[in-house]
Amino acid sequence: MSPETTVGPLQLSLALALIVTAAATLYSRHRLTGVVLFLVFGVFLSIYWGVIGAPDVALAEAVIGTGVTGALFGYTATVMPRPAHDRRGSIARTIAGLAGGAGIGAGLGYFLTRAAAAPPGGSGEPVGLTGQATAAVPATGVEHPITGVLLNLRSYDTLMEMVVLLSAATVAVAFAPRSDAGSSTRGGAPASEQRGPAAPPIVRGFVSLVAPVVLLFAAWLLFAGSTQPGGAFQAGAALAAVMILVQTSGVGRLRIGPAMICLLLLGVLAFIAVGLGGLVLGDAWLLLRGEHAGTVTIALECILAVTIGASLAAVFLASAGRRR
Amino acid sequence: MIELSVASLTLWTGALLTGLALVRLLTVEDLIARLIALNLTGGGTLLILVGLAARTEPVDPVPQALALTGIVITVAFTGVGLILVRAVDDDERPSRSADGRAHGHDEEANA
Amino acid sequence: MMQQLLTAVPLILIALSAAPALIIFMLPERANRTRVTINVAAAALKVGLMAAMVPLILRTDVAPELRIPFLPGTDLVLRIDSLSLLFTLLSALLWLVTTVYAIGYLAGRPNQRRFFGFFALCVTATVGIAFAGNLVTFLVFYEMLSLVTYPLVAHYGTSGALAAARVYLFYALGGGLLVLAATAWLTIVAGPVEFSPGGAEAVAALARDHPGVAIAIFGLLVAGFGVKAALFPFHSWLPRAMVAPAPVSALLHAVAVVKAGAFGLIRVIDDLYGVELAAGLGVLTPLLVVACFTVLYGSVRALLQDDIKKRLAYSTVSQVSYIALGLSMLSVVATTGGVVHLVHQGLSKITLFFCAGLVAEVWGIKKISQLDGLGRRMPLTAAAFTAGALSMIGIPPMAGFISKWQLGAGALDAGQPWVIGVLIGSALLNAAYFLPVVVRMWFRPPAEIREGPVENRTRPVLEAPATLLWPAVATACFAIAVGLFAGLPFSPLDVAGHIAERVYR
Amino acid sequence: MSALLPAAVLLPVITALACLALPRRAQPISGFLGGLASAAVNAAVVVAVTSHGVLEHHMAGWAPPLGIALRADGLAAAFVGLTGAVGFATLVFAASAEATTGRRTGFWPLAMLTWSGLMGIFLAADLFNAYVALEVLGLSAVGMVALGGRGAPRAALRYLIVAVVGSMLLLTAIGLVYAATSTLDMDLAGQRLTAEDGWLPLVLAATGMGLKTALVPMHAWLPPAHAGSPPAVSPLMSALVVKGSFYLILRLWLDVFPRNDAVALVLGVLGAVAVIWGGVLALAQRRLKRIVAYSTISQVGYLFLAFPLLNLPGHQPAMVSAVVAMALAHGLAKAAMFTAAGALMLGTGTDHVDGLVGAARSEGVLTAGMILSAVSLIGLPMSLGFTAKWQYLEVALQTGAWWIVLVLLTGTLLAAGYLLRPLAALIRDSDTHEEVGQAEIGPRPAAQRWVPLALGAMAVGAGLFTTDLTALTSIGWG
Repeated sequence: MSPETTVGPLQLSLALALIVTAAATLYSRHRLTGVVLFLVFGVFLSIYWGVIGAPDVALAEAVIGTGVTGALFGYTATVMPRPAHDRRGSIARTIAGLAGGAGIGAGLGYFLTRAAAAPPGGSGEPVGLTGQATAAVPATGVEHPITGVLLNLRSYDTLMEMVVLLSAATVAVAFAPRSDAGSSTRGGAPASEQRGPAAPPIVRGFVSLVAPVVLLFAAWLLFAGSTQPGGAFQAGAALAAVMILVQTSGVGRLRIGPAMICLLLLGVLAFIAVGLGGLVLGDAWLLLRGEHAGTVTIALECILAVTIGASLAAVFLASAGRRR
Repeated sequence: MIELSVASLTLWTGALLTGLALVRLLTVEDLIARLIALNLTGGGTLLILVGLAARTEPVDPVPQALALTGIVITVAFTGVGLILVRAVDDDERPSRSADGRAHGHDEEANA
Repeated sequence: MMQQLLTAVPLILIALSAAPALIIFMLPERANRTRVTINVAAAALKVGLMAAMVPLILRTDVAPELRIPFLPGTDLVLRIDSLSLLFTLLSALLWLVTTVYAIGYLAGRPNQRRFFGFFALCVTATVGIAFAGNLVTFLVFYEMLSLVTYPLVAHYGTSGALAAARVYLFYALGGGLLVLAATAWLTIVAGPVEFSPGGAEAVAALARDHPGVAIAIFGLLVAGFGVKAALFPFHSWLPRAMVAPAPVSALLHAVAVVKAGAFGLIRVIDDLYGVELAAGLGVLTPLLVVACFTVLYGSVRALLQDDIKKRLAYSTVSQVSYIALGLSMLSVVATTGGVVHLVHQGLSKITLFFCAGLVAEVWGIKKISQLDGLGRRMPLTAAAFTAGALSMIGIPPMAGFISKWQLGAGALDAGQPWVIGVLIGSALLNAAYFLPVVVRMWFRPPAEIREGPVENRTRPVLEAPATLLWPAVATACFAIAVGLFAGLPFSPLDVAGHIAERVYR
Repeated sequence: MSALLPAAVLLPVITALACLALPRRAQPISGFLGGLASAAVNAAVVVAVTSHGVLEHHMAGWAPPLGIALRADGLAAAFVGLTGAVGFATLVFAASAEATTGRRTGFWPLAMLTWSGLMGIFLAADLFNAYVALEVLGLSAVGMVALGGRGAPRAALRYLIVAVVGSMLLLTAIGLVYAATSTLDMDLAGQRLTAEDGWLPLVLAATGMGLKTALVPMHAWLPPAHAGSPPAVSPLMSALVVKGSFYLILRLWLDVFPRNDAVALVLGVLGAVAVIWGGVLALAQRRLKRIVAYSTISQVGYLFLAFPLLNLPGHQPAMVSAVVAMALAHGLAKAAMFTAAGALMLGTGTDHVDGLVGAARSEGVLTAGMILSAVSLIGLPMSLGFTAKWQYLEVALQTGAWWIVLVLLTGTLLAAGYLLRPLAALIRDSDTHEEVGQAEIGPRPAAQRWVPLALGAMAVGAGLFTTDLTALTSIGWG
């Protein structure tokens, strides 16, 4: 995405497609059409990220932003098919909304481009920390700069991000369907009713075929992360995708029990342990240098992937699990 | 073709997206449509973030890491949002079917 | 060693009134006996300690002082000088007497724990006001007094009591805010200012550089303190607060709350600005006019009231303005009159409120018209009431006469003879609303009164329960004694004279 | 010594993990112990800052601008201390009865995560890290609010949307600052950011944080969220969570963004409107928890009222200590008031003001707690609220900002007005011919009576330590 590369026809058309699908999603009549258009928007956005030279973000957008979020929306929209009881949404309101949105967007865009245009301090030195970051990556035991930044240079950010996921998972545990709440002993819908009507055999067959493949893909994503785009988050999301497929198709039955809660805790606990280790061995929290840094990072990524998968699955169960 | 760098195209797309989604977010009633608009705003903001910050040839890894973190945080918030939508629906659904005093109930809910 | 002991004295005295409050709040409601002993013991101890201090302070002119860092730049200063000694002695003595009275008055009624707890806190605030060494400390205890007296005024908990208490609180908080704004402004333009006899130099310097600011600050301070001193525009809360129980009306509205306002005026005029400086700025004459108007207005409104406590309340409004009147005249004698009236009015007015409480409690009499022939039924109470009334009117040898005489002489000395006209006018008005009551009590046949809420009380051999009767008689005797022995050393007049001289050093 | 800082952030997370693993019955014990340990670490941080000055810890050994630093100066230490005190007191209150933590399990882990999010914000020296910590705070706060009664999930959802939009505005601002200064560290960004680059991110960040701190035009979401949440959650929300986003805009204002008079004035005016409008709305309320929630909106107005005065370089140190004193006073007093209101609500079953008539007779200690907290909220002397208002007055009078003086005084009267109604009800005796019956309160456990009193006493007693607080706040700069 260097300043010289001018915009080719591909980027321009993708940008236009993004704007159009976004408008369509926002002003759709029914929830289902809204969700489906949202999926289309996600696909376009992932391609756009890839085209402008941010493969990691593209992968993350595809797996997390579109995959898991799409599944959450899709399932919740089907479970609660109440149509968007918006006033039939006269055309005038939609036009006004679009015009207002475009106006604000244009204003924001104008000011932002004006601010971005002025090179900092006018000096020629490159913008941002690219130079310093790429120089420091070899010391992190990982080749791929993004993973180096995420799991070493700014590993504290990633730790706090895992705490955000933990928070979401805690809310999921609190709102888990009664019978599943592992820690609470109150009675609730009998376990069998949880399974729900079994999906048609075709789907069950497909899922039992695809699940191992996706698992393999998740593992590959994890290990590729140290040298090329990939990493714990994308792998975790793929893991969550497998869990959601298994749950919805009725092939297996997941519930937020003590086992899942244990998985939820593991990731953050491991990260803090590594942090403490860094303090004890080195002299700063999360210090990870030296020859075994790479292996520790990979091990940590595995645990993180499992926790991310479990957290997203827990959120799915709490929001999409059948209650009554 | 108009002389436009990729960075400013990303910036403009992000800005337009955020504008559209924010206006819709503030006007729509349906909770799921609101969460979708929230996600779009998130996507737009991340486009702005990367568009603003990454103007070197090998895209600057730091903003990419920030964008990645942003995506994960957005999914966390969307998940919690959907759990709450479900909880709101459970609060209001039984009373509607039970004795139809959903209307009275709605006032009390958001009093 | 002597020095440490001295600096600790202010703290000991404040602790002496705050400690009973905390203990009382801890005690359960029914622990009457222990509560009574704690109250009376603490009050008596305090009076003793203050009496011991009198010769020390007056003779050796040492002023024990305690500083606690509070705000960046200004500290909490507690200092005992002769003025604070006079005011604390008065409040300690009357606290003892009123505690005895309240114990009798509230016997068998609910919420006594809350009453006596806040009662002790109120006295703590009064002592704090007396010892305050600078405006910030004064403000701290001034606002504490407003807050702590709210539950006392609202003691009965009826909607009427709560409404009156709400009005009182907002007047008091409003006054407090005015003082807060003025203090902050003064601290900025003149730096942290402390009270010193004859006025602070920083304020004098301020008055020289920009008199406008000095006048504005003076106006705010006088308005702020005027609210509690019930000066004309801000007086309406006082009659409404009569809904409180008798001991509350007696102590608070005759001694603590109203006197806090008057004491504030004394501090501002004598110890912050200095009388000459204030006269120079020309701010004293408007205050004098307001004071005179309030004196007359209070007396006229008192004339129209049929309810005993309302009449006494309006009489307080007018009497407190005598103090303001005395302060705003440029003469030693006038200042002495103002300061000594603080004590004399306190003693006389508390006697009248005690009698009003007695009459209401024993015979259920609330209106003046029902007072016919009280002399025969309750001779001692009637005698005490008469003594208090005569002192209010200013008939020799009573205490009131002494202070009014000083004020008259001061008016001549300050070259404002018209003030004497106001004094005589108000004396006549006082006579107009007090003498008929006295006449009705002694020379009218006793009106038949349907047995009020009194029948459940066994007919006492005395005319009223001892704990109610003797405090009233005691304060009446104090009022007489203070008048008779005004010439003696260490009498209130002598102490007031001592204070006034140091203001005009 | 600086290793204390990450510990202050991560210890609550470890406690949250422990609570999540245990069944609901055992959570109060582990939560209480974890809270005690976290409060001890907070105290250690405050002591360390007072004795050693500014502490800085480079995470993972990378120095800024590449790595993330955690920094604790005087300003941060004051808020860390507040979180320790109020957080621990509220956990003691929550441990007293299960009813205080809402009908669902989940209060304890979410409360500890909120604590961790707050620590993350107060100790952050990196812009994006502050954003992530703000998200931790936002999400766990939303979770806690949702644990409440019937209307709570809807209020929590509304709060979630507000929180996310606010954070996205902040994220855009961070992107702009990174574009202009190619660093995410606050101090470095502050040195490099020029005026013409700085105004847009400042506007965006101020709007975002104003939204999350419920500054007046954007305050509608707060009352349902704070009043609707369980009795143990409301104090955390009003006393601490609201302070997190305010602290962030204050930190950005002081360290990162160059002076900007227009934005300062706008924030000041909005603050003034908030003080008045919040007070008026609180006057109209009949439910105790709603009165206290609207009082938060009014008191937050005081915090933003300080910006025009913060903008003047000469008065910045004095004004910062004033703002910190006001924030701490409000934190302590509001936590006392909400815990007392929660205890009364659990006792009488209703939080309508008429339902509390005559409660003072049986619940003397609780009433004393409410009176002390009202003293500090109104700003009556001796309390920290008073000394804070005094410092505001001094700077306002020095700079001739008369409208601020007026707002401060009217605000005091308004606060007295809306706090008098519940207090009067408590004192009122209904055995007279009033129509409202006497409130019979179920026996309250000891913690529910003594925690409000302790917090109220701290709010009033802290007034005596104003000079020490000023000394603490000025460590590291000013």
